Amino acid sequence: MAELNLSPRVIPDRLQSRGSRALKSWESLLLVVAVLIFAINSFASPYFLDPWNLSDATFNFTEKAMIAFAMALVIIAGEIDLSVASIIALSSTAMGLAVTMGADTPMLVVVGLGTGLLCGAVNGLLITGLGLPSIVVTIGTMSLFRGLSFIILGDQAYTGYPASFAYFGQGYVWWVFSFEFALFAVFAVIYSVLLHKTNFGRAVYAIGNNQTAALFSGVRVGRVKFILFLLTGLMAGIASICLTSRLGSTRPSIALGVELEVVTMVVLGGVSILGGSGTIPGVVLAAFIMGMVTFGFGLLNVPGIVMSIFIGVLLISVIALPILWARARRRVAH
Amino acid sequence: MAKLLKNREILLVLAIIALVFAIALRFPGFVAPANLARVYNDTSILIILALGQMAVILTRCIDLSMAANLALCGMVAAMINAAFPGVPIPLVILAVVALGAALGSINGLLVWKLDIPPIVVTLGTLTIFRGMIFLLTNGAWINAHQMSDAFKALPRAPLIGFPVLSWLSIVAIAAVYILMTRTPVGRAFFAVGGNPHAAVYTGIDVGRTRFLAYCLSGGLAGLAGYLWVSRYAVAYVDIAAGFELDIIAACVIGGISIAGGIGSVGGAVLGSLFLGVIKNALPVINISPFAQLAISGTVIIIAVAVNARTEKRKGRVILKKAEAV
Amino acid sequence: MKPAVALEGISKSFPGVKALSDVSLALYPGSVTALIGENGAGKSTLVKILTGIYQPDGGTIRVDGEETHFPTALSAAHAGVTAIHQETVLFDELSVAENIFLGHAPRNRFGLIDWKKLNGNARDLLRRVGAEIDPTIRLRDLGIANKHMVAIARALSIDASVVIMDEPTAALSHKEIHELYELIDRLKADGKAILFISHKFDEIFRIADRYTVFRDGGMVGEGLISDVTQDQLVKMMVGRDVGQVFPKVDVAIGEPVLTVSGYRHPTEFEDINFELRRGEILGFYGLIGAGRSEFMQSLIGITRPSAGAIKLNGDVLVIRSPAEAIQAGIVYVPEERGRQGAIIGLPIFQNVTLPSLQKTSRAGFLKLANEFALAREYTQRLDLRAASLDQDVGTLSGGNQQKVVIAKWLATQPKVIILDEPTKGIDIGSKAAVHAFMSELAGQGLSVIMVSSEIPEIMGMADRVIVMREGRIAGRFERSELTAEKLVRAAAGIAEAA
Amino acid sequence: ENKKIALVVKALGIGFFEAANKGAQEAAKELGDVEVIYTGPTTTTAEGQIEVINSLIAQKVDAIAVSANDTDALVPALKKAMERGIKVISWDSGVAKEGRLMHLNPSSSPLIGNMIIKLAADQLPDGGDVAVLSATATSTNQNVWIEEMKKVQGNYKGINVVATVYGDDLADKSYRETQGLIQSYPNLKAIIAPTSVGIVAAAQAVEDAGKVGQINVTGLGLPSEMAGHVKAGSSKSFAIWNPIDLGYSATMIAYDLIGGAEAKPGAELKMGRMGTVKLDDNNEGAMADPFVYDAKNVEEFAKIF
Ligand SMILES: Nc1ncnc2c1ncn2[C@@H]1O[C@H](COP(=O)(O)OP(=O)(O)OP(=O)(O)O)[C@@H](O)[C@H]1O
Ligand SMILES: Nc1ncnc2c1ncn2[C@@H]1O[C@H](COP(=O)(O)OP(=O)(O)OP(=O)(O)O)[C@@H](O)[C@H]1O
Ligand SMILES: [Mg+2]
Ligand SMILES: [Mg+2]
Repeated sequence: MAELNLSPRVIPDRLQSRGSRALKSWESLLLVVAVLIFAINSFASPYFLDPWNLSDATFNFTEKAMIAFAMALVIIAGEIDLSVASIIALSSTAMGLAVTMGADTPMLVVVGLGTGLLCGAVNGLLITGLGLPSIVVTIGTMSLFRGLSFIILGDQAYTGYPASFAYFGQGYVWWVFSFEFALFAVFAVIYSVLLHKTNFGRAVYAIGNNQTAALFSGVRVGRVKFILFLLTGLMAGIASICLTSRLGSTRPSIALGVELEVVTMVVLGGVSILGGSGTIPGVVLAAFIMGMVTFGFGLLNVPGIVMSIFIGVLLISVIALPILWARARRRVAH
Repeated sequence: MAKLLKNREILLVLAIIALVFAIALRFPGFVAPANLARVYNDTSILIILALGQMAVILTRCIDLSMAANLALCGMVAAMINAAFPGVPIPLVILAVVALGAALGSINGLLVWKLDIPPIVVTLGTLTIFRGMIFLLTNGAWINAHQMSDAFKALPRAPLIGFPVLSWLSIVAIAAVYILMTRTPVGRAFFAVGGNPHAAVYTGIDVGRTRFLAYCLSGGLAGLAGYLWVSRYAVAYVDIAAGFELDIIAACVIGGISIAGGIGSVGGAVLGSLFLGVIKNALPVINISPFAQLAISGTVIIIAVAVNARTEKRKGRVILKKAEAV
Repeated sequence: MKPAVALEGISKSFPGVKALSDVSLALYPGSVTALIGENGAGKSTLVKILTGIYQPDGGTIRVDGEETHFPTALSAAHAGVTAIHQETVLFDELSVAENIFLGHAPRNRFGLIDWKKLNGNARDLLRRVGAEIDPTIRLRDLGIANKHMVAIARALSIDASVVIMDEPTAALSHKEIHELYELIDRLKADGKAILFISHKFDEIFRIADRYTVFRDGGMVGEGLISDVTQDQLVKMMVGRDVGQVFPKVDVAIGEPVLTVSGYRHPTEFEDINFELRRGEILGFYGLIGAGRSEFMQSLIGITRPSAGAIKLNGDVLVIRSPAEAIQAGIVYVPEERGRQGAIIGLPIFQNVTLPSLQKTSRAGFLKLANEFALAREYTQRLDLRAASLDQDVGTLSGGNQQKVVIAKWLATQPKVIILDEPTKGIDIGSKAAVHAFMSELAGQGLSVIMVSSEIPEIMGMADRVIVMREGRIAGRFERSELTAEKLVRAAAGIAEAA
Repeated sequence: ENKKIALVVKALGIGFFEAANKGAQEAAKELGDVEVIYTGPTTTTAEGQIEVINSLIAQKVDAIAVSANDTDALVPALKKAMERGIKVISWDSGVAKEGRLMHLNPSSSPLIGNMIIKLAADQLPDGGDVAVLSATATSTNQNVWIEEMKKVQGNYKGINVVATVYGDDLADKSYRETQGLIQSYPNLKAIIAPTSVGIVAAAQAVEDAGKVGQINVTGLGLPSEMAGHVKAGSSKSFAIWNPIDLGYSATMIAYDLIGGAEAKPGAELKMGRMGTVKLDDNNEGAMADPFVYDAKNVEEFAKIF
């Protein structure tokens, strides 16, 4: 060996320190945006800086953000799940049906999670088993799942959830910290560890960047993707439990249009819609930003559609600005 | 005929015919020529939109903002008409087609010049366009009595047996067909979606081609905006909300690959007709309104599964023996 | 003589790399200039600048003495520069004819594309390059060699005075290569200026008139081919002596490790039986499309065979996925580096450790320090050239990417390694390093299957050779009885001269 | 210090609610010390209304008067509002009893149910097939009205309700559903659409199908939106209560409650120029009878709402 490598070159591990890279990252940009919005909100409305109001405001994003964590993984792996809102509806319907059959709270949780997992499994099977594109499959199951709850419920509503069931969407763990918020925080940690610190997370990135090469490298691509769709199903089930508990009732139109908000949150969080890159802390920040924007505008009684314009502009500009900035710098450098 | 249609399209034609006859078993009136013409007319707007979406999807992009673009253009058409009833309708149409193309070009520019992924761009402009309608009108509706009779009459006016609406969609089909098969731009749509990397080496400007596809989809959305508003004689913020998914579904059913590069005008038209037949048939054959959503979901899933099957690579055959079989 | 194209003082940088610095190159009508250099020397970058795909940071391009700019690929074509690029850049879903004429299709008097004329012209061109292909079928239905012939036809569809060929023979087999040589001779006779890039020296000495050598983005030598020897060229390229390209060491061959019996697939291959022994390098030769890769991939569970059995060290193995194959100790280094090998977008170290994560991690949790250590060890042994291990593999040159890919599978410490065209597109220095490493591994008792379409490589490295043709084994040869002629005859199915 | 009363509607931009807002502003002017916050989601969803209600709670408004998108789903949010001392009433489309102090019906549901079928029957002395085009399958008030209508159906001899379809308050869907009805029931004589979006679309579809004179479209609609169709003849008559009065009354009741009035069965709450409303056992009260519009008066009201 030795005589062949006359000058074996030593390749350094890294050129940039982790700190300097973090500073230039998407997350730090989002952090700046979040702080700015927080400051503007505090100025704009006297009601903003009130612990209970802030606590109420977290309900704007906690359910969506929990789904967004799983969705982030799905999108990083190069897929998408547009059926999450419909899974919420179907889970909620299943729980309502269970109530009419006399289920108690623990049973309801099992039904809600089970339905979510089942829907996730259906998506997963169609996508990994038959090899169909996820965007189309989940557009289909989006209609199918919600359609099923329409068939089950029709023009009826399920109410009469047991009193103890109300805890998931209306209960508080400690002081102003709601059960939902605590759940959100726990999942933020779990998903950060899962994506950034485990072999599974590495496999997700590898699949998102080059699925075929990942397969050849011994990544069980089908299994990983199937698990990812199970996870979005599960998280939609959890969100469904929270939302149903918060509303105290079920109608088939529950959570209409939530899938686009979840995807927006994920993309705003810096996850590349093309797959292969993104982080959970980014998604957490994006959740806070979207929640604060919604709440801040709400306090000023600005119509919801104006908030969505703002989110739309934010989405595009947060992605466009760094590109324009880099371009301008290159021009100056020349 | 067989040359015009690919395998997958023949399959779709057969599926549509089977579907129509199945419906006719329960409701014979459905196959009456007048009724079929009515179903076609009802599907015309979807066809026009699907043609635009097809061009965009072919270039490996997607336009989620089409329905919002339609709504904005429709509202502007209605506002022009309400404020200046004297403006000739063709001029109004021209104006909204131009407006639609301009809105589409915003998508196109963001995709071209800033390289932002199409799904993100159009997700953003989807909310922005709808919001703009709200800002324009403060949420107010424009109702039938505020529109001039000429404005409302055009799409319904009969012309050689069919309403103008149907004819407009036929013209759009023919124009897009020629564009896609006989012009360099049309072929560039296929090339850019099939292999964007190779397109650069071929001297095709990938970004510019995508930009043109978005202008086309925008312009068609503008046209559809006028047609929608005049046909239903009402304009408000939420018209055609969620319709973007129908448009994409029509394309997918028509065998246009979401990964770009594969698809045809025939496919887009047939996919739209398939959806149109189902939508029109469900109410008349007394299927519970609650089952409609689940049925269209199932249809979409079956359609992709079938398409994937017919598209599945035959596989390269190496053994001489196997080749003969 | 006046050059048809002259480049002067061309520079080009990518973020973190200076790909070309102040290089000059002249191409003369009726003459073939060979451009040689290590992987990453900047050859393909120069081609892309000449064809308007990249814009140089500085320097001038002169066509027929006049300074020009090529802002797009189209403008270069208009100026009479055409190229067969290193990667086949074609469209699977379009017809063969359209692939050839996309962007400059013949039009009728309404300005619409004239399909009839287009198909006719395509048929003529294909005949000219010696490929019998129906121009109306879809490109995806062609074999890889025929696809490359289409790329060549496309390059010739533009009436150009300068023809560039970036490793044109890498994807071609014997027969097509000879057709290509003849074509180049004809082009030369027509007075075209030709730039020919290759890592194969026999080719260069066969067809080139002049040479230019690049090293690390700069020009280090040029002149007439008749004035140099291969060793001189290699020394210019690498900056040192390479030593032996085929450092085959004799290893005591041990007991059978892998036994394959009765392997078959309904359409791809059948009746594959062989044994692989400890310490052995078993060569698989064949023409492109003979089914070698297809078969190898079935060994690791990518495609499922319809019948057949594998034994590893005497135990029957059932492998359903690459993950199981890696676990069992059989690894496959794929031939399509870009699609199957490198994971562009992930850093070098993560590429290397992906199949070995079980080893570097603890209880499913990543251990970065272990990963860096493993990646460092294997990339240095293969003499990788990179700025850091944290760099995206996508920013490496093709050859260096190949080294990362090989390192990736070696790092799993397999019992059997299958290398599919392991040195395709890599330079002579790296080739020597890979071959030496292969020898060393065999010496340590690893068993190697080497799929290669290069006769010198097969002859230089293999202990035994199996030749495949049309999905079947067409010949078995011991090292002692190996000749190039026997290999070619078996692969092409020509009977031994009586 | 001004009292803040929030008028929460099903969705912004709907003519009916814009008119109600006019009435609310009129009440505010009359009362002097009241600021009306007119708000609501952009689409008719319960979740959207909950977000709006949460931000109103945060602003510590004095009263919320809501026209609900969902009877039950708003209850937890409104309960929270009441716990924080906000007076909550519902109007037009109600919420379940636990979620509000009282509910103001525009009219009584039996009266409306009777009115819509009577409008159809009046034009059909010999009876015939009629169909119902409703809003979404989940809208509370439409379902109650249709139920009430079916109870009194027997009083109208020969009137045969053949189908109920849902246009989801979307113009295109309602249009298509109407086309379906015309197709499936060749003997259809009338379409009852107790929704302002549906009735317009149905009238348009009847005109486009050339069935003016054969099929009469009736139900609940806004004069401004229906004037054209009355003129075209596709609708002979329709009914609606006056939304201006409704917004006015809701604001007045909320003010009365802020002032200390108690909402309990039998109580009478003040509604300014509209008089008083008497609460039943469910704490519900009815404002007034629906009002019928036809060719004689529709033009005049079209200018107002
Ligand atoms: N798009 C790019 N972005 C960043 N770096 C690049 C890019 N293209 C090429 N390079 C770098 O430029 C250098 C020259 O690469 P080039 O592809 O020209 O090499 P080459 O001589 O063709 O090598 P090979 O023989 O492997 O094909 C390499 O260091 C490579 O990493
Ligand atoms: N018709 C084709 N379409 C797509 N890819 C092809 C085609 N023909 C060959 N290839 C490519 O070439 C490879 C050839 O593999 P195969 O097993 O058939 O032959 P081989 O003997 O290994 O030849 P090679 O020298 O190309 O490796 C395939 O893996 C594939 O990537
Ligand atoms: Mg190269
Ligand atoms: Mg091979």
